[in-house]
Amino acid sequence: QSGTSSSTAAGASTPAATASAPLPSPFNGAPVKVALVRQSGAGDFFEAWGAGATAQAKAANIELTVTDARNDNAKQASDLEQAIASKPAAIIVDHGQTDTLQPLITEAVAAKIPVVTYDLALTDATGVITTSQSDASMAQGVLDQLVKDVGDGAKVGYVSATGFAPLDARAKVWDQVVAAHKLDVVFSTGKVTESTATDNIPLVDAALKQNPDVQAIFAPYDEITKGTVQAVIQNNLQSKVKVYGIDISNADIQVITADGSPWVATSATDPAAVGAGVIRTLALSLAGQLKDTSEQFPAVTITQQFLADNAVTNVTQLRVAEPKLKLDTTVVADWLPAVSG
Amino acid sequence: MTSAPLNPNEGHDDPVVSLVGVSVSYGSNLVLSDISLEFRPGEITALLGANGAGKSTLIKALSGANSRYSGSVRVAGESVHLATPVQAKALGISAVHQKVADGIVPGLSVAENLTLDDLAQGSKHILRNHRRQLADARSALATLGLEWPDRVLNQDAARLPISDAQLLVLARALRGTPRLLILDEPTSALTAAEAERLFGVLRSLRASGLSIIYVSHRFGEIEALADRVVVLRDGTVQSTTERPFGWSGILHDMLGRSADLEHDRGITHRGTDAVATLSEVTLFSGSAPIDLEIRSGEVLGVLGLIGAGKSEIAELFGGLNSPLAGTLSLGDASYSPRRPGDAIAAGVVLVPEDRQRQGILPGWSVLRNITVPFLAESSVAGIIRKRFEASRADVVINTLGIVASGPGALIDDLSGGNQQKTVVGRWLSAKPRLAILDEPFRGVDIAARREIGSRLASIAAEGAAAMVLSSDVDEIFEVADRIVVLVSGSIELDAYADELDRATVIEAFLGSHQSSTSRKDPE
Amino acid sequence: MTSATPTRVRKSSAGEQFAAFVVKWGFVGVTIGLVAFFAISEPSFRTVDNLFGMLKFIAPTAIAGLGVMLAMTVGGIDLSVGASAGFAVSIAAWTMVVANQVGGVAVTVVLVCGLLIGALNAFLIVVARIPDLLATLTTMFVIVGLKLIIVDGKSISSQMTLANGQTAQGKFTADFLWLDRGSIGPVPVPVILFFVITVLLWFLLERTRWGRALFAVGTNSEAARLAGIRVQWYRTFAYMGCGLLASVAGLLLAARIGQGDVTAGNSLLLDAVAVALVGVSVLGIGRPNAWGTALGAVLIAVMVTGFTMLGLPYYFQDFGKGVVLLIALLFSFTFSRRRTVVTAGSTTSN
Amino acid sequence: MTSATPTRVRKSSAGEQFAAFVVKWGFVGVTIGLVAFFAISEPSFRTVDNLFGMLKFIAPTAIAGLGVMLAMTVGGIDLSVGASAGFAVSIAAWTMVVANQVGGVAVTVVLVCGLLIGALNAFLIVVARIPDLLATLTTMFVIVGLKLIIVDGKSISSQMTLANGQTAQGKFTADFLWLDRGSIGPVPVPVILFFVITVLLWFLLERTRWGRALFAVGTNSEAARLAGIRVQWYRTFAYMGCGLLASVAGLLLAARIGQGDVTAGNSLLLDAVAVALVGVSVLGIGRPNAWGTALGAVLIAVMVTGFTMLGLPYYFQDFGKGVVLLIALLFSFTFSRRRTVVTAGSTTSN
Ligand SMILES: Nc1ncnc2c1ncn2[C@@H]1O[C@H](COP(=O)(O)OP(=O)(O)OP(=O)(O)O)[C@@H](O)[C@H]1O
Ligand SMILES: Nc1ncnc2c1ncn2[C@@H]1O[C@H](COP(=O)(O)OP(=O)(O)OP(=O)(O)O)[C@@H](O)[C@H]1O
Ligand SMILES: [Mg+2]
Ligand SMILES: [Mg+2]
Repeated sequence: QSGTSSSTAAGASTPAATASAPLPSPFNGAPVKVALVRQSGAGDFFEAWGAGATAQAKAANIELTVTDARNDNAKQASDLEQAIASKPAAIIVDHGQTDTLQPLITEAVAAKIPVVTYDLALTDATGVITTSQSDASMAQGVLDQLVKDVGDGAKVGYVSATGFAPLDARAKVWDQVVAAHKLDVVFSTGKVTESTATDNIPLVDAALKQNPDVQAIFAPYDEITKGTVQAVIQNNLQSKVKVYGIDISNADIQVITADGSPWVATSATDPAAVGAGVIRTLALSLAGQLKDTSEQFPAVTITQQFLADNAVTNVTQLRVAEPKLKLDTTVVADWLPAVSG
Repeated sequence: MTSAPLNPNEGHDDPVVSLVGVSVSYGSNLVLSDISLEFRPGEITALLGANGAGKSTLIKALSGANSRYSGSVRVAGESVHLATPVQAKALGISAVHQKVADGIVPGLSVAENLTLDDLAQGSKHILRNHRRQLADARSALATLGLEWPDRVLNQDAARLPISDAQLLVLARALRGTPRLLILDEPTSALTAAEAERLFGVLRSLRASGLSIIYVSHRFGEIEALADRVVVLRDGTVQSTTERPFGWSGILHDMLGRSADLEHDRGITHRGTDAVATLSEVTLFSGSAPIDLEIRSGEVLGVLGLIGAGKSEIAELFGGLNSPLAGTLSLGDASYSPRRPGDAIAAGVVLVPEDRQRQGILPGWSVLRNITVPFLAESSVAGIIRKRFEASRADVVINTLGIVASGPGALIDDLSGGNQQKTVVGRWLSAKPRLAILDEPFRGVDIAARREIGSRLASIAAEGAAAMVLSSDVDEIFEVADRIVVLVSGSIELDAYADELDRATVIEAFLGSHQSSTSRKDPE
Repeated sequence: MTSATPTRVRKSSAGEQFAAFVVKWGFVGVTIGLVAFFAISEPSFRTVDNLFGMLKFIAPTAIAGLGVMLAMTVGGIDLSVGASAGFAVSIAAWTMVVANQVGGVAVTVVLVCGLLIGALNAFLIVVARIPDLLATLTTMFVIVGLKLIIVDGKSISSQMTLANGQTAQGKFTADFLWLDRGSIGPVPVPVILFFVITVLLWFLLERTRWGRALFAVGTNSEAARLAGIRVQWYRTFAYMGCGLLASVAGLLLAARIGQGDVTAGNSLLLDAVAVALVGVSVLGIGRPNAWGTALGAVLIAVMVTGFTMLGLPYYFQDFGKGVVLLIALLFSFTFSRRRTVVTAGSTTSN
Repeated sequence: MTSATPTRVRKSSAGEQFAAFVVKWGFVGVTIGLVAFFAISEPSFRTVDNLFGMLKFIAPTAIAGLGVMLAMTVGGIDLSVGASAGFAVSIAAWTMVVANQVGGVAVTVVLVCGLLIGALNAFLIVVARIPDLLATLTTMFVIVGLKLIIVDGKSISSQMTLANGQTAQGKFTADFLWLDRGSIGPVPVPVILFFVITVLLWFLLERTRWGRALFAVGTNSEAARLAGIRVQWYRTFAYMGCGLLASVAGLLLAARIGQGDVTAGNSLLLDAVAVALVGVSVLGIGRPNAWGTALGAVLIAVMVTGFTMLGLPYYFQDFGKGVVLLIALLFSFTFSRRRTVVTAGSTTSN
């Protein structure tokens, strides 16, 4: 099996959208070679993202060569370098560090290779099409929900790590919200490791033992959120502590919908839909049909209540219950409908 | 020397073990070919042969330690394939191998090492029982007439000196009353007194009907002990001789040429200038200070029991230790080496007593083992000159007759004696001012011993000094011009060999000790 | 005399006795000191809940560490424990969620897989004569890759959409989750497992002849072989035991996360090796041992919890781990006159 | 003297010669086979660009692996290479971005830090007599923690806000970035460094007396000491050399990443150890060696690139790494009659 078959998994149970027009140039000939340079493909979010991208690429007659740096930024730089050297029709860069990738992207642009970035902050985006799921808006959405639930001045905890671009972006919003609503941050811990979910349990466990009166915890990365939830359950505080996360996956839905789960809200895009959206952005641009040079995929705040009301147990059902996730009206064309939607 | 009749006096005894057409090869090396031998109850068979003749190899096959032999082995008339040591032991074949280190498990206590076989046995007690183990250990030692206190039995076996480790392994081999006991150079790490006691034990075991195979390079022991002698040469049985032994014939069979057993040293040299001196040196805290002069032009033999302080003297000169009190000097200058490198630079070389631990570099070729201390000499601007290295190694290999497939052969593949020759040869090739050899004859055959002896004589003749440390009176008499007896860190006797008789030396060597310690004599 | 008494034994001086005492109890002292410090400065640290919480959280690491310790008794090491634990997590999830089996079946399947991984290691080391470090490193890569291939790189959770488009019907059953959430009296199940396994291994190694034989194989396999100990069997046993323990650790992780987290187990290796190595050096024992390993694990748990309660960021834990390890090692090796005798891990084929 | 006749020598059989050949060249064969396979099936694989790209990508791993190899020559191992490389990345960034220094200064500071880390390891091992595995594991934790404490857990990038509220004025200077982006002729700088270091180490180890002495220390340190070799100096040299090489690897990573990424170096350790261990077993040499290590690194690069081009997900790389490692090891150990003699890493104090 390869990545291709897993793409079927992500998009499977929804009927494949059918194109109502033939593929335009350059997609009507031999497959178009595109390099997808990823910072990481491991973990549920990135896995689904990759699957969505692969499925959409197939529909658009794009041959994707995916490199996965497994969170090793040096390797991502090498991958991008090698991608440029292989002279593809276009390059997609998925996440990464600004200072690492900016010079290489500039090089690619200079070599006249179209570049699309996803969730990558650039200092010089000339000639680059940028897409993002907007970490800031995601964090804002779920934090609004938090403030609504527990009110100003509540005792809150924060579980995250520094040194990772999306987490740092979410941290900025957190700091603003804390200041604006005078939240009382009683603890702040967390780390990202090779086994993030497991490794955060003891940290949150210790923090909860010390601060059992905390009302809400913001854990802005679903792997961390999962660990946080386990720690809350372990301390029997699920009726007193609410957990707010970011991202969604089958595994996350299972945790949110479990009996008495403290995870009450998450803010998310459908990673598969976003992955597909990025490919569509690229395809439209290559076909000369893209108007903007930047594209934002909006996030949706999903509450536990919503999932319960709609009896949602997996991402496929969630797409049905919350059609906004499908992004099937964002960057589409008659020859290029959204595959996962 | 001619093949003896297969039916000696006690001819009605069927052989305990017999070998028919046994061959062993290591890779492309045919080490034993077509060996046929019989071993009878109540008989001690001495296995003789030059270094590398194949003695240890034969023993490994016979004790199940090397199952890759061809030919057949019969035990009590039944044809068996000896695949594992357990199997051999179950059939009553028990062996003490040449490498003592192969018999000791560091980290386990002395008592546990004495009862190591029990760990392997399926049926017996699963749970450890400390008291039972001590009792078993004591009774194992009792067969050798040894009584070690519990404190010793409980300590880590790694801390036993090599001679005690050898005794431990022997005691273990005698547990479970074997039918055939194989001893591969068991006395090479023992002192004369310990060896004597071992012989007593062996004689009484023989009387009880045990068959014993005894490997040694010490002809005195064989003369004293063996009922017959089997000589191996180049992997074949050269001859089998019954008592009385015709030594010159045996030596001829062994070496392939004539040699004398009694070695006439001719004149005893008198040294001239003091090359090195110890003044007022205390070897152990509390022992009396000693003065000793090591002179050029003579070979000095230092005789002492284990623990007498011989190795201490060697270590002082070798730069491994500094004296507790007193001073060393070399020539006219005072000498205080801080590390072995200083000693080597000053022309002092030390052949250490434990070649496995202190001498050889396992996995390295003979050539590189020989040249390792002389890397600076054999290199220009740090780059090693291979040809220079090779010629140095060739000289050593040829002068000492090291049996190996070539200078590139791995040292591990050499027989024990040849490994020892390699280490001795390495150090003597340094053209030293002072050569100190700590127990240099462990496991080397008579020809090599002579060779080492004459090398020592010749470096002495060239104006250097040589000191041999040993606990074997015969060895000392064979090589030394001057003899010093060391007892408990002090000098008991210091005289030229031709002015001494053996009795005086042995008296000085053992006498005071026997009176100071209450040792139980075996039998 | 000949050696009627082998070594001259000197009376040890007061200084040496003190040094020996420090070596034996120094590490325990450090642990107790840290516990006391945290207990005084952090009220929530000194609760029974927290005690069990800490032990529960470290249990998988400790059990995997005990596995490594077992491999170390035969002179080896096992770098595949983290991978094996992660494999166990995915396989347990797959069995329950995708194959829709109950927890008991999952446990059985996982334990069998653990034994098989151990057997693979043993095969590579004993039969194929590949040195332990290399063999288990290879197994690590193979197992991690295999796991991801089996699960298509995805975490397995109930209701997930399968490759065939259907929804996975199974879920983590209550009996399986009991492994993490259950308790007997006030004591959580993982803590009980941790304790029972420690005691069993201690008993095996120190009180039975098999334990001694394992050590004999580890310190001088040639002597052991010549004494008739079935060296290869003991090696195989040790690696299979290690595989089994790693998969037990994996079961606990799976029950804790409640889903087939693909990243689980990845961070286990270094900590497991660290506690096993610390185990060798603490208590002045100088060879792999169960209580020392357990103590090493407890110290890590104490540090992680205490530092978090003090509000220090996670990286102070690493630093603290390093410093405390260092102090422990100085006690055990630098101030000690005793020699430890175990060689763990070599690139020499046996 | 005795007859110096060598023992009778049988001609080695054709089978044995074949086995020896396979042992010597098996691993090279696997590498060439893979290269050929990828070159045929993927046109973009067989470009010069791709060749240099692969070598460039693997250069830091290879250089760190050569460091581990150096530690292995004296019978040790170094588990702190990944941490040292990561430390180098952060320190280089700190020097240029926060302290606003030029690249040359950063390089100097980093190399000195690398030597110091090596000296710390050497101190723990040589003076404090802590076994290498434990000592370097401890150093690893300490260095990782220290790095994160120094940078407050944050990746350092230009224009970042400092603790005092100001904006960092420095940046990665062009001369520093040249380490990654520069090339001499068509050959990228990292590839040149990789090659030069390999050749230097090969020369040191195989042609000079110092190399011979390093091996002697690793094989039997007591015998080496008695042969007049200053064992402790060589040990110190090896660990400091390893620290230096790890920090060179870190410099390359820093230049590639272009910022003080805190996660850099994390994934280096296992690969570096793996290539050093593979190095021991390939080419039938049976001891640590430079070319074998380099070849091991190249094989990893080939696999990672080739598998990616074939469109296989990342986890096939792990599996492939495992399988290829396994094949290489089978060639070297199982089908070989030669004994490899290096013990890397022990918990025995020296
Ligand atoms: N493992 C091995 N591989 C290859 N050759 C070996 C091996 N072991 C021994 N040999 C060779 O076999 C021959 C016989 O060795 P063996 O150890 O049996 O001699 P020995 O008669 O016991 O000599 P010594 O008196 O020196 O102990 C020697 O030439 C030796 O080099
Ligand atoms: N620091 C020490 N503590 C306890 N015992 C010691 C110490 N140093 C030496 N010994 C013991 O003192 C004795 C002296 O040993 P050494 O090997 O130096 O004597 P030797 O005369 O060279 O004997 P041989 O070389 O025949 O073994 C040994 O039994 C040794 O175990
Ligand atoms: Mg022999
Ligand atoms: Mg001595």
